[in-house]
Amino acid sequence: MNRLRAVLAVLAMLIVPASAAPLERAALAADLCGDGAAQARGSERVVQAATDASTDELAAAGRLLAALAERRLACGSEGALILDRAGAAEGHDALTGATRPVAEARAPVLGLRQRALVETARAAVALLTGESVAARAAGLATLERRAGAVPDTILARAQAAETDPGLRGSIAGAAQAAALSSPDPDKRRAAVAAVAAAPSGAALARLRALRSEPAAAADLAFAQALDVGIASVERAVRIGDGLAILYNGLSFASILFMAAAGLAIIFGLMGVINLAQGEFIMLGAYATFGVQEAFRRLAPSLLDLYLIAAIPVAFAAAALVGIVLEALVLRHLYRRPLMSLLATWAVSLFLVNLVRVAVGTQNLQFAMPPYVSGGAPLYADFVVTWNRLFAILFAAATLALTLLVLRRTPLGLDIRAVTQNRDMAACLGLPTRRIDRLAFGLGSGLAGLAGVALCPIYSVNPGMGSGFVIDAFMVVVLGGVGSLMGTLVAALGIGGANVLIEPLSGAVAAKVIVLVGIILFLQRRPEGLFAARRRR
Amino acid sequence: MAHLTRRGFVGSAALLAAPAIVRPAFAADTVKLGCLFSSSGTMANIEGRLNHVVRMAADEINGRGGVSGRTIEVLTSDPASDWPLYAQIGRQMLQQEKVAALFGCWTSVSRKSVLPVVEQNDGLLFYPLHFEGDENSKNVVYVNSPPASSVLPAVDYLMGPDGVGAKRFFMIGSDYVWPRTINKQLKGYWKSKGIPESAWREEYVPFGFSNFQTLVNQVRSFASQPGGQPIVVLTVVGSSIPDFLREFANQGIAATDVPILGLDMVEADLEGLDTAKLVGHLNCWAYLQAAKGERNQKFLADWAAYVKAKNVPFSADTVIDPMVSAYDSVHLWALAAAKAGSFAVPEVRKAFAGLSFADPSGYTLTMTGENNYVSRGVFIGSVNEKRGFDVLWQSPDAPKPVPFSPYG
Amino acid sequence: MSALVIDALTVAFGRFRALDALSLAVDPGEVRAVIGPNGAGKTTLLDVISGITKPVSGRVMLGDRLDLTRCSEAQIARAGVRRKFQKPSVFPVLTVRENLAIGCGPDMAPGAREARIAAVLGEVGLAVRAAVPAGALSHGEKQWLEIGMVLAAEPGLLLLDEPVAGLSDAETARTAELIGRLRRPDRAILVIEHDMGFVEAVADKVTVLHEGRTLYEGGMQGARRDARVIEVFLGR
Amino acid sequence: MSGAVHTGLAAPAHERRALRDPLVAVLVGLCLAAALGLVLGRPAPYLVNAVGQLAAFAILAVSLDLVWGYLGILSLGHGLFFAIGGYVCAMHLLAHGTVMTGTLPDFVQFMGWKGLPAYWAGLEHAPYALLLALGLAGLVAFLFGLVAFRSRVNGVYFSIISQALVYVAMLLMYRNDTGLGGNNGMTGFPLLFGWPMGAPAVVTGLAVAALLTLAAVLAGARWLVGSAVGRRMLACRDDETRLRTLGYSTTRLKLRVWCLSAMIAALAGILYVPQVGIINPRVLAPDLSIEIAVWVAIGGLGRLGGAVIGAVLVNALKFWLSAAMPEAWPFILSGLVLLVVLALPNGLLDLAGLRIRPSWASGAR
Repeated sequence: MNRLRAVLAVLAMLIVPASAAPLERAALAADLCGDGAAQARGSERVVQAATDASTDELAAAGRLLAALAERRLACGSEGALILDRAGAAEGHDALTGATRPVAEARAPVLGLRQRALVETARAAVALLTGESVAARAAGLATLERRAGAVPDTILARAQAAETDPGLRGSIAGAAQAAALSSPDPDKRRAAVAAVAAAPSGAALARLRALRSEPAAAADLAFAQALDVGIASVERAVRIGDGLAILYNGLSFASILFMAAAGLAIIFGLMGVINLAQGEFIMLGAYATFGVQEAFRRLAPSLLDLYLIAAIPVAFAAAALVGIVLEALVLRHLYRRPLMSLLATWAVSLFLVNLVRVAVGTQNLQFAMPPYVSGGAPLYADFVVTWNRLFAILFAAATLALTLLVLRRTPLGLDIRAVTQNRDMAACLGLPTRRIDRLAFGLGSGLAGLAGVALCPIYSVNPGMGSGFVIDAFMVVVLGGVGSLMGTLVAALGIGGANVLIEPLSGAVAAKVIVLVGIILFLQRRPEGLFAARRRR
Repeated sequence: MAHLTRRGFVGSAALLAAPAIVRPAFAADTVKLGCLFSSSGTMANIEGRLNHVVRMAADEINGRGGVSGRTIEVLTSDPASDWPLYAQIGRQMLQQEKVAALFGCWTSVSRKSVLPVVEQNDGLLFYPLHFEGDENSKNVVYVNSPPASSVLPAVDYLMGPDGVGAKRFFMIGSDYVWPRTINKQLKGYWKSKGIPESAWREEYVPFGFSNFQTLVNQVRSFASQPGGQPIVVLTVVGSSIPDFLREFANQGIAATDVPILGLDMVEADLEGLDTAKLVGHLNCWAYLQAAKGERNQKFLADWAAYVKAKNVPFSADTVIDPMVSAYDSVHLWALAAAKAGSFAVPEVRKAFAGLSFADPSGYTLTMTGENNYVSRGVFIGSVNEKRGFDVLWQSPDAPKPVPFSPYG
Repeated sequence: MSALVIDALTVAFGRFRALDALSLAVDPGEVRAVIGPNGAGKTTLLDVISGITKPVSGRVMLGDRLDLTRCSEAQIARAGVRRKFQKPSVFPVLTVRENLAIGCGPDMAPGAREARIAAVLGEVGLAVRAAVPAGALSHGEKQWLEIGMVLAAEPGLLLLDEPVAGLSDAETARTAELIGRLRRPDRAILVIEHDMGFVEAVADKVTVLHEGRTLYEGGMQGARRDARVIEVFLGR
Repeated sequence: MSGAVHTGLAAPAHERRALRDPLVAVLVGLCLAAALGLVLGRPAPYLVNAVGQLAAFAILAVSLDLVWGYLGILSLGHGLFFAIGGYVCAMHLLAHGTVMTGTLPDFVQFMGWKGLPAYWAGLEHAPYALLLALGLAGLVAFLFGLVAFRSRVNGVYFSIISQALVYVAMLLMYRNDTGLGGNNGMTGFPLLFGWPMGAPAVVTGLAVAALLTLAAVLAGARWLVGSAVGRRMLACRDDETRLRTLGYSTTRLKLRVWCLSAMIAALAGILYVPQVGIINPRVLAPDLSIEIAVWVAIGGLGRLGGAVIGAVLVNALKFWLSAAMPEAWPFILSGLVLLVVLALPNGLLDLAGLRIRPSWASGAR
């Protein structure tokens, strides 16, 4: 039954000459309010009409489509209503624009197939009527993904109307690429070059499919062009995949590094295994959430900046808790490292449950600013995701600042002196107890910073820290105690190894292989990569 | 040895002051129900809510005069996501507190842990989660659907012309029995439809896995290969769900390119996410918050009021399937006990045959005497901008449950 | 035949060379003192002989057959080498007697052991303290107990690392006398010490180490007159 | 020195130790009395089961105390050996059940296997299963210990690496393809020596077996630490280099005690699994292994009786409070740990005025 209806819809579209289809608003609204087939028919019709319809008509159709996609279209017996927001009590009539209340209306839910068609139609409308260059470019990007779904006359019209030279060039490229199956051999060859100029896995699949078609066999020059195009896209896709691996490794390594950096300082200085380090990360994330809420209340217009503003707050909050922990608990345990291990475990249990009781177990809701959400395709299939880039840059900045503190400030000098030889430093009159406390604060604060950087990447809940401790310790131990550079190298190594092994043998095996590798390495070289040998 | 938390929090001072008067009177006309849901550990966020739902349902029944003249008393506990502790506390509740029925467990492993306990003590466990099926204990009431009666209809829909005409499938699951069983049954199903093996891929990740970059890259390259519309069948659980969705959206893959069918995805998983880029992804349950009908409206209002009144530490405006299933469980038990006129497990079990309950989903739940499964409706939800799910499709009626799948 | 021959021994910690192609021979029955300023490599030398530190190159021959650089600490000890550490290293929770019993080594027959413990208790003058946990001893008592522990197995080569550090003059004199009594024709003794008077009292020959190399070897009198030695000890 | 000979001068030392540790004798007596009480008194099966589980945990704690308290090696991976015992025991129960009832375990059916895999052959015989469990635990401990002790990995490094080891094992066992039930592990044991699993006699029998084993392990461990080997263990704990330079191969000493400890932990796992009715990779979670150390520390490190008291106290509290005061339990546990670590360096035994070893004895740890 459904299939029959779909066939009929396609037939109807074939019968109605595309150029003659006026964008009848009432009919469109009725279609979009109809069943799945009608919705599909409606959005196809917008695409078909886009070549000739006036921009006003298109813009009106665009508003209807947007309302449908966002569930702001209320359908009732009196005709469709466009609401300002989903579930509003009143809206504007789709035909007259008059405001009237929503009565016994239903808001249709788009099926996935229909959603794709609506998206295409909206993209066509955006390309032709978009106010800003960005809106039009976004439309073009969507149309490029749906190669073959739009008549090339739309691209021709857009190219003619486009005022921005850059975008006009892109449109021309897209139009060229769309001509892959054109009967004109020159156009076809140009299309191959155009497709190859924007390499991706999808482009590769299209070219390969074309290569096995009879058209390619018949036209030798076209086949050659295809072979050249396929080769270049293949190379580009490989490079893109390589870049993606590099990027994934780097981003994982930066997370590992941030989780481990504070630990490296604490462990190197005091020999304390801080099992609560993961919870300091969690505290940093919760502090970030607090800053966000404060911004929401006090300065909603600056909300996007909360992540930046959270940096000092998260550092201070975690450092403060760390200093309190040091003063109340760890101070008494420096000669008993294994007991301090248990004590920090108890503290971690305490912190997790405190947050659980005080705030709840649910994931916190973050409003992600644009600079940490989404991503941009950089090359072939390699997409730079902003949240990971944020973490990488954040880790780099953390590394630079920590090195600066350790190498250039009196505190850093003291920390390094005590790390290398506690007794000697004490003899020289350094207040080792105070240095311990400040260093512990620094280490905890670094974990708090990691919490900020992780907010855009992971879900924030009371248990989020528990996953980091073992990985972080492996990084510290592998890198060599007390060596921040060692920690960095170990983080890069572990991150890279994980990402490289994962596609070959799966995520579990990758983790297992890397951990076993570390254990074996440490058996051979217990002092890690970068620690100087010490005498008994 | 054990004094479990009492419903309605009676101050211990009051208990101490007048134990002789309060307790016997209290005990004589009450019947105890036990909860095994973790409020700490890895399952706390989603499982913890169910304790409160059971209490709410019990309050509701008590408000109408209880069951056979007895007031329901709900005992809660915290097995702390520690599987042997579920068995331990379950044993304690059955043997020590003599509860009439247990309501509990989320993960398969916790159910498997309690299973021998209820079987040895001939207790009753109401299990509110959808699961891998292939199990039929007379001591467990499977309130939610086995895969053959929920997942297959949903996948069928996606493969059909009303869905996306899906031809190729990328299965990503957490590495344990539920995802693997689902995927095994799906593969059997596709084979029976003549779909070649090259049309699917299967990947498993450890629990709590969060670094999905590589896998999303793999999905992208899988999707760009020829052969028809790809979809992702997502059976990862817990914190892996939001982490996967986030990476998927950030890499710019839209539902209109590659839709995700998240089989364990609930509203709570969207809590921390920007769903504008996730609109259109799907899930599949026996209840969705957006279900139409007055019964659902009333349930949502009741829950919101309950959260407010009892200061429950969970969202007042999020209701997920297992909550409704837990609510249904209490009602099903109460109906059966009332019908049997007894709280003894064999009597209650006999009363299951022919039981029906009109639940918030809008469907009428029914049980037959054949097994302890419950007929439920099937909903397919579509992620919307407001961190919720719209009802995209729902089954015309509640299909008969199929405990043992014909496909592997 | 020498009791101990050290041949071109080099030990490095990172870029720092603690011992630099050091060679040294000790005869049986000889008491040899090794002196030198801090950081000269004295303790490192003992570490290598007792197997705690492995050299980069060179050999340490015990007798003429056994290269100690290829042995574990336990093997070295069983070959008859015993070392007294600079910081008195006794087992605090065990009694004096139990410490000595462990000092007898794993190979001694139980009957012989009891006799040996009794003998050593007398030798180091701790017989009345035999049942006291070692942790409760005074510093001097701990030093003697440790000497007793290393003596218990009747070692052929005895390594003493600053045996009188932190002791009173009277205790130092007693220790010197004790070492005098330890001297035997089949036993070589290597002493590291800062106390020149003590060294002069006990040693047959001294070796002066400086920056990992031998600066002087010979009698103590000669060392006192040697210009380089004077410069190293006094010149800074 | 051979441990059996305590003639002449060595005797007083031996006596002193025996007199100073009456706690172990008391606990052994309590175990025997409790076993008798369970048989004669017939308390509620739930209680019997709880006592049996506590005994298994106590055995586990003693095994850790042997290496941590007496050898100074804090293993954060003892859950691995416990799990080895537990898994082999579960395999035995399932194999036994398969032989007796003819139905395959559900995870085997799930994996699509036609029968039990070849390496399960013979596991239905209890003595072989026991040998396999102990042998496997010993072998794994031997291999890990060999590389770790030979390369002189000790102190916190050893702790971290052993934790990583148990973590790796957990990841592996969670994998479904590893073939031992994955996340769901193994459960649904039908029979024990042909008896139905839930029968009161079986429950009591298991609890009594656990109590008797605990008594035996305690007595054996007490004998060990009182012997010459025990003194070498203490010597090794306090100054390993010193002991080595006296001619003792500490690697061999540590390896022996380490393997023994692993086998005792496996024994605890063997006794634990039939009582709870499930084994899954959860017991390999690093948290559980830390908790074992917590029991020992709370009871009193380096005192066999302390380990038992700690394990029993913490787990009894956990059983009770996670049902009675679910919100408060984590706070109570963390508070207890901090109290012990800060104020009672020798654990709760300090409170009882039973502190034997002077405080400097524990100072190095």
